[in-house]
Amino acid sequence: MLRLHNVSARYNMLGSYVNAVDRVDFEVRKSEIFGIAGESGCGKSTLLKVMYDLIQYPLEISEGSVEIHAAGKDGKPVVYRHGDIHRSWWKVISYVPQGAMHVMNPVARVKSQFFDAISKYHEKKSAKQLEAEIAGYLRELELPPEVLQAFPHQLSGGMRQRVLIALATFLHPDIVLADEPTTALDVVVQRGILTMLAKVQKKMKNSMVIVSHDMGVHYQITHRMGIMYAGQMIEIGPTEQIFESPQHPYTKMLIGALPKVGDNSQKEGIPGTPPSLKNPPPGCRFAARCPVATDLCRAVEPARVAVGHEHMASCHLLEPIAAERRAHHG
Amino acid sequence: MKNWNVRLKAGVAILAVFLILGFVFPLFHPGNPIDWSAYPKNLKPSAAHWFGTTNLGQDTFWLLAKSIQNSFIIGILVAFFATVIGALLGLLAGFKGGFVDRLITLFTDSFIVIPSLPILILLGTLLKGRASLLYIALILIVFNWPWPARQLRAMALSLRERDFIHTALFSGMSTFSIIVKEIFPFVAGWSLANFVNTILVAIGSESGLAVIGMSSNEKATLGTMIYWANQHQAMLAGRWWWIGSPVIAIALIFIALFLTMTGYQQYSALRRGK
Amino acid sequence: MRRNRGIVCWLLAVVLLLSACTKTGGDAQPAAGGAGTGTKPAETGQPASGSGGGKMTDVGTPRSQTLIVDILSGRSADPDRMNPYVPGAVPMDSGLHQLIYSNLWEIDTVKGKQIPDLAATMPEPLDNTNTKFRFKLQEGLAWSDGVEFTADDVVYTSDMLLKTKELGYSGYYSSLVKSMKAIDKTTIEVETVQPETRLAQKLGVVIWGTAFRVMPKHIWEKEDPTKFKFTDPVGVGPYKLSKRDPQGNWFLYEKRQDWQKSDIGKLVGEPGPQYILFKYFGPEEKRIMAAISHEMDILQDITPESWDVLRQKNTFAKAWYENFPYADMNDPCERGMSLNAAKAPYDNPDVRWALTLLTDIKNVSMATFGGMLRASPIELPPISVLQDNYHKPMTPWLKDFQLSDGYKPFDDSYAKDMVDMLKQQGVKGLPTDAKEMTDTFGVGWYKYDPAEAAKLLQKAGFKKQGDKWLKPDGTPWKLTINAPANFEVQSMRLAFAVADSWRKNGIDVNVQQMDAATFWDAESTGNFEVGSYWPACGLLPDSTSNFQGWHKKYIVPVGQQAPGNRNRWASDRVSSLIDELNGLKSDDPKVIQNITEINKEFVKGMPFIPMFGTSKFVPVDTYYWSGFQTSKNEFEGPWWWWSQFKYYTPHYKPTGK
Amino acid sequence: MDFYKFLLSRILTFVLVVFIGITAVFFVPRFLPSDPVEAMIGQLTSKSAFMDPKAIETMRTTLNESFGLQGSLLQQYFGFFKRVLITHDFGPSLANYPAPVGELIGRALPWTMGLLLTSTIISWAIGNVVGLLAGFRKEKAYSKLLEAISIALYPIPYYIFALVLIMVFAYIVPIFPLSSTFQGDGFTWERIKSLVVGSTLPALSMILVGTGWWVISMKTLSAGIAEEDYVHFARLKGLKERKIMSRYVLPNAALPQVTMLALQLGTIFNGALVTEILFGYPGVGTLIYTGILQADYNLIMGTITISILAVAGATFVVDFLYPFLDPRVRYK
Repeated sequence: MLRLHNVSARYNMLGSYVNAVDRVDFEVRKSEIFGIAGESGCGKSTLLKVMYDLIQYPLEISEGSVEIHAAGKDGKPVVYRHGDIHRSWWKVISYVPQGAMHVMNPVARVKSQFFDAISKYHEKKSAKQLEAEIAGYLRELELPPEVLQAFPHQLSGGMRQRVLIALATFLHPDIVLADEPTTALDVVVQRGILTMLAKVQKKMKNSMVIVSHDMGVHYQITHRMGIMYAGQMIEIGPTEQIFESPQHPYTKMLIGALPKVGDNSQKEGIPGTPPSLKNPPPGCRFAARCPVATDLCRAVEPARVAVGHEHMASCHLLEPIAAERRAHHG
Repeated sequence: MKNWNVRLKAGVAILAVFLILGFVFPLFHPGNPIDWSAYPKNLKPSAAHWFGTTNLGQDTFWLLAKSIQNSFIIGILVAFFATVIGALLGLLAGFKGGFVDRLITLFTDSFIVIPSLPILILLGTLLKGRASLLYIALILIVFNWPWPARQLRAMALSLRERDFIHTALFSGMSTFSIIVKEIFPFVAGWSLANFVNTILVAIGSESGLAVIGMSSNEKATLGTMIYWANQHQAMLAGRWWWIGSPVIAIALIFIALFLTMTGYQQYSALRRGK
Repeated sequence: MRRNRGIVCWLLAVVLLLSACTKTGGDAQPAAGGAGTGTKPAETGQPASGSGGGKMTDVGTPRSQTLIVDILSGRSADPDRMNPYVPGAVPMDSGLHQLIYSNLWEIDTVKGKQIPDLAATMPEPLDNTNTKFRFKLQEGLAWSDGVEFTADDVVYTSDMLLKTKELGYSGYYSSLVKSMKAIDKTTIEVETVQPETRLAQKLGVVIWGTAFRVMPKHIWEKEDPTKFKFTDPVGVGPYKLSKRDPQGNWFLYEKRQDWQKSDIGKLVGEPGPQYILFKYFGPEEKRIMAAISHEMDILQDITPESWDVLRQKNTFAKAWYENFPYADMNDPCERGMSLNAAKAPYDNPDVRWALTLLTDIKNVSMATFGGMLRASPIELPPISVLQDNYHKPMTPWLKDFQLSDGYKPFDDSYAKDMVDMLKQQGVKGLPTDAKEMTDTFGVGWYKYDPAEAAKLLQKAGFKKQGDKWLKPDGTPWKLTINAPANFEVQSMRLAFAVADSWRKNGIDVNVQQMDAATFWDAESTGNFEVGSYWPACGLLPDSTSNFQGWHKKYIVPVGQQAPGNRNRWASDRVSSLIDELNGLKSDDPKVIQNITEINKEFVKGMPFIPMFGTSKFVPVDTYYWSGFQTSKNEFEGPWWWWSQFKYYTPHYKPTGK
Repeated sequence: MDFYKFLLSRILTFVLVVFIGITAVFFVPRFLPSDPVEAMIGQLTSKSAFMDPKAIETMRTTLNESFGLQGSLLQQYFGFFKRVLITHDFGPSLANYPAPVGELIGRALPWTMGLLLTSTIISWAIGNVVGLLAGFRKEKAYSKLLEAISIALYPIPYYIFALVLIMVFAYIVPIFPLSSTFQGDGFTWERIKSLVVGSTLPALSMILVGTGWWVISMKTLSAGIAEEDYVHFARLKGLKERKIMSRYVLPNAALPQVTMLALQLGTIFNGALVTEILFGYPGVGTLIYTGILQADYNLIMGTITISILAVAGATFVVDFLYPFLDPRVRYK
């Protein structure tokens, strides 16, 4: 479906580079919800831009490739590579942006903003017909059709987010990318949005990528997930496995920080901040904050190793375990 | 410096040239450049008189240097105070709302509706004593602050609706520091444009007053230089060095300010990584 | 409907253009509207193609028959208002008093005497009280609407002025004339309030025009003179108003068909131009451009710099003199610095003299008008008539004149020095012999002597600190010169030039440019220290009326409107000389003697530092018209903004271009 | 209900603004060092060298009476309001006595409005387009060229610029007449033609010089808007840049410009003066100018009051229109 081959992306900052995405390699499969987690500033959003092929100065892809495999009009498979993925926007791949408040034109009605994105795919239909369809679809997503006539500021945050999801899914794209779909919403609304996303995905059987810093979101809705740290994907695997047996110390700390039922202890964030992506340290990038880091960690970058079924992580401490497992299986 | 774009470089370079011309060069001129009959009149530009001499026997180059100095002083004084006063009042009104807003808006609007030129001429006539440049600057400030005030009030009104302002408000920040820290960065671009424009408006208004004989025509400013050149038909007589130098100076100063402003906006946009 | 109209308009325009093109090939009639035929200017549009061939003006008259004259005072705010008696400005010099209104007595500036116009004779006293006079009117004149001009019109005007207090001029007129009555159609008797020796000067023209303008009784008697606009002015002059710009930029006059019945037709002859267009082109730059492209025939009052440009770009342009100084210098008011004798330290004659000696007159002349100025050391303008009567005869006295410390300030080498200075600058065509030099640059002026000035100032209690002067009270000597803002260029520039000269000698001088209202108000109420005013006027050898105001009885405290003597300079001797003059007849030889004595008093006291006669650059374009007066053809002075303009018109002939 | 409250408060503001403005303008000229009557007497007496003091006194009284200048300042002040509010009359012009000020303004105003309103709106429109291009499509060569032209023209002093235009188009290459003569009356072809021929140069000069500020202002605004999320998202929607510019950037950036345009109407009265002087164009500018020069109180008050009313009216209208243009702003 969506495949990233060892992709690096960087920002060209007046001559120096910020390597926001570093050799990331994974795929998003058909009919799954893939989650991308990590603290802010770890490159999640950049990764999303790379997936969506939103490569604009000063962002550039320095190595690797992005591919989307989809079915064409006649049913034959079509491959879109980065650089031309934008030709498949909205039909094959669509995007739910972060910050629903600011992504809508404040002086235009919701309807016209809806039309802007999709009308070119429905040239044959009359505006009235199309509007009726949209209204019907919105009703499905529990949105009153009146929102079409409203201006963005007249809608609540949750409604705006639903409108954006509706917009992204209206054309039944194969892949939907959602950037922090629940941030800045209160818990009840969050749950509603997540339920809606899951419902839509179930119905359309398409793939979905959800980027969120909130591990709880991933736990609730994603099938597989990857953990980003300082531009790298340091662990990837089925969501259930990751939550049950996190391998990377960073992942462990992220999950450890989640509140659990019956646990009343004070949760602390992870101490320290991620390293600068301008001049990342040698060795493991997490070493400076890692409670179990060794000198090796600080000197040599760890390789990605399999730590379970479809479960991989990058950590020097895991290498022996992995080798053992390989031997065991082998 | 290394990462400056072409606009910023060009703008700063031209500005620097003018600042040196206006503030450093006059230090090396022994006499008073506005004295009449100091040199033979109507000489074309030469090695001895770089920009020639005027019909009044002044050296155009030294006169220009002094004029640039005075015009700069007026322009920057007016632009600075008008923009700062206007920005603070406008943002305060737009952000605070209620009675404060009403009062400030009333005040601003009353100033805006009065046509400034007739009043400038009137006030010029009122000046019985000495029409000092400082006084002219003061009048121009009075007539130039309401513009940014009104504009920024409108901008503050829509900014107020934004989330982060709400956040700042609930986090207990004082109005003043919200205005300075949270709102001002958003209106800084416009304020800078207004600042640059007000410099030009000030220099332009002064020369407008000069043309009708209401400035202090014995002080060297770019406006009074144009006034005297016009008085002596420099344009029709083809004395381009006389009429041309203040006009080109005004144009270049403005273009330099404009380039600096837009160049800086580009530069800082890049720095923010957008 | 509207659409059709548009199409018709288009078609009409095309047809007109076509017909214009074909006609020019045939027998063009350049003189379509010849003298006397009174062809109306093309009534409807398309002026460029109206009457076959020849260039047309933009008001639709043939250019070859239209004399185009600059309007000195600019655009009229209300071009419909022609009533000369309501207070405020009527566009008088946009042709109205030059071509339409006539006065009882006009002036011949070359001979320096008054001549009868509507009146046929000068006023004859009926007894020796000098309060009753009689004069005759011209016979056979008619108003431009055909009604006969009679003594009734004059008497009506007089009665109206005496009766209607709201009219601005009424106050002055009532203080002068008690009554006027018509003896018969052409005879009038006047009774004055005071004994008058110069009635014709007060009711007729001496300079520019006069406030007493005779109005047609048959029109005015039906109107309220305080409200009447007199939109279609009627006069005895040789032209009538034919068209005007509703915006007030131009006024087109057409020669009367019955011009024989106008004052000029009777007294001089047939005016040359069929049309005279008074037009305001805008600021000086535009007026010059218009003159260069032959769109204007007579220019008024431009700067020497503009004349330089015009001279070089239009070989048909002519000024008063062929060569330097080009300008006419016979304007009846001279320019200089007025000092307020009611304000310290200018109440001290030594201070006034010190300022005189601190004036570098040659540089001032150069800076003001490029040296094209005639200096005057006395209180009368240096025009030819007065130079012969006063300046030249007084030169020996001036040479011997001593200040209180025995210093002789006069310097008669001014003219020669100016010639040398101008020669160095490459000016050609300068006068060579002494008499010519004096005639051009004046009899001389006072020395530029800062050392002597310092002596006088120290005597007056001033101190020098560094290179700055301190007043007797120890404060720095700051001085403000009032100057006209953007009118009267010469006075304005003179103020700056004098300021420059004084400033170089340690006085902190500021020139305050003022608009007309403030400028005049400051002078008459005495709110000035030094002003670039022009209180020294004169045209006739008998300039008694010009000196009247200097009588000490007119002095009022600072802050009050002064009826005269704005410099507030009290001289017993001058006052008694004026009293004496008022009892003398104009042609009494003692008149000149007395005025000479007055001038001596002025030199001693220096309440007004006289500097230069006024140089008027009033060039003409000889491309379309010939016969203009110049120094070589001096039938009159070049006073196109005076009421005597109508006297020039018979001399002007089209060149045929 | 909110709307009526809004309306009421706006009307109140309008009245207050006009009142404060007029009061200021009423008192300022009366502190002038000159007095129209004295100035007029001064000018008359300076021409005839001297005048009998009694005659001057008579003249002063009659002039004061006809000009309505008797009584204390306060009496004159209330008299002014009484006259304007009750008889809708500004009194006679002092400099053009007895022509009523209302008539003079009435004659001049259509000219000023016609020329300046048109050219202000045209330069506003052009300036916004160029500024939008310069701010949003700054990489395009034509944007740079247009921006460069308008920025280079803007700072040239208007007097000089207009004079150069005249020299080039009426003198060196005489396409237009040196002085505009407006022919004919009413709605005729002749009149329209002379209006077009006579107004082109003045309008051109005002448009070319006037565009610059709108360019600068719009450029800054649109460059800021271009950074907004909704513009980025519009790009993600796959919209063409031109459409983003016209549908997303322009409406948002133009909002402040509309307010500015209303306020700019006041400067129309300023700009008029030089245009009128240089092009011989009729209008209010010269009227105000001569009014001030001759201390013609009634004329000054009349013209400035009209100007104040016009600008206050325009802002009033914009305040009402604003909620229609910007849905975020409500009547409150």
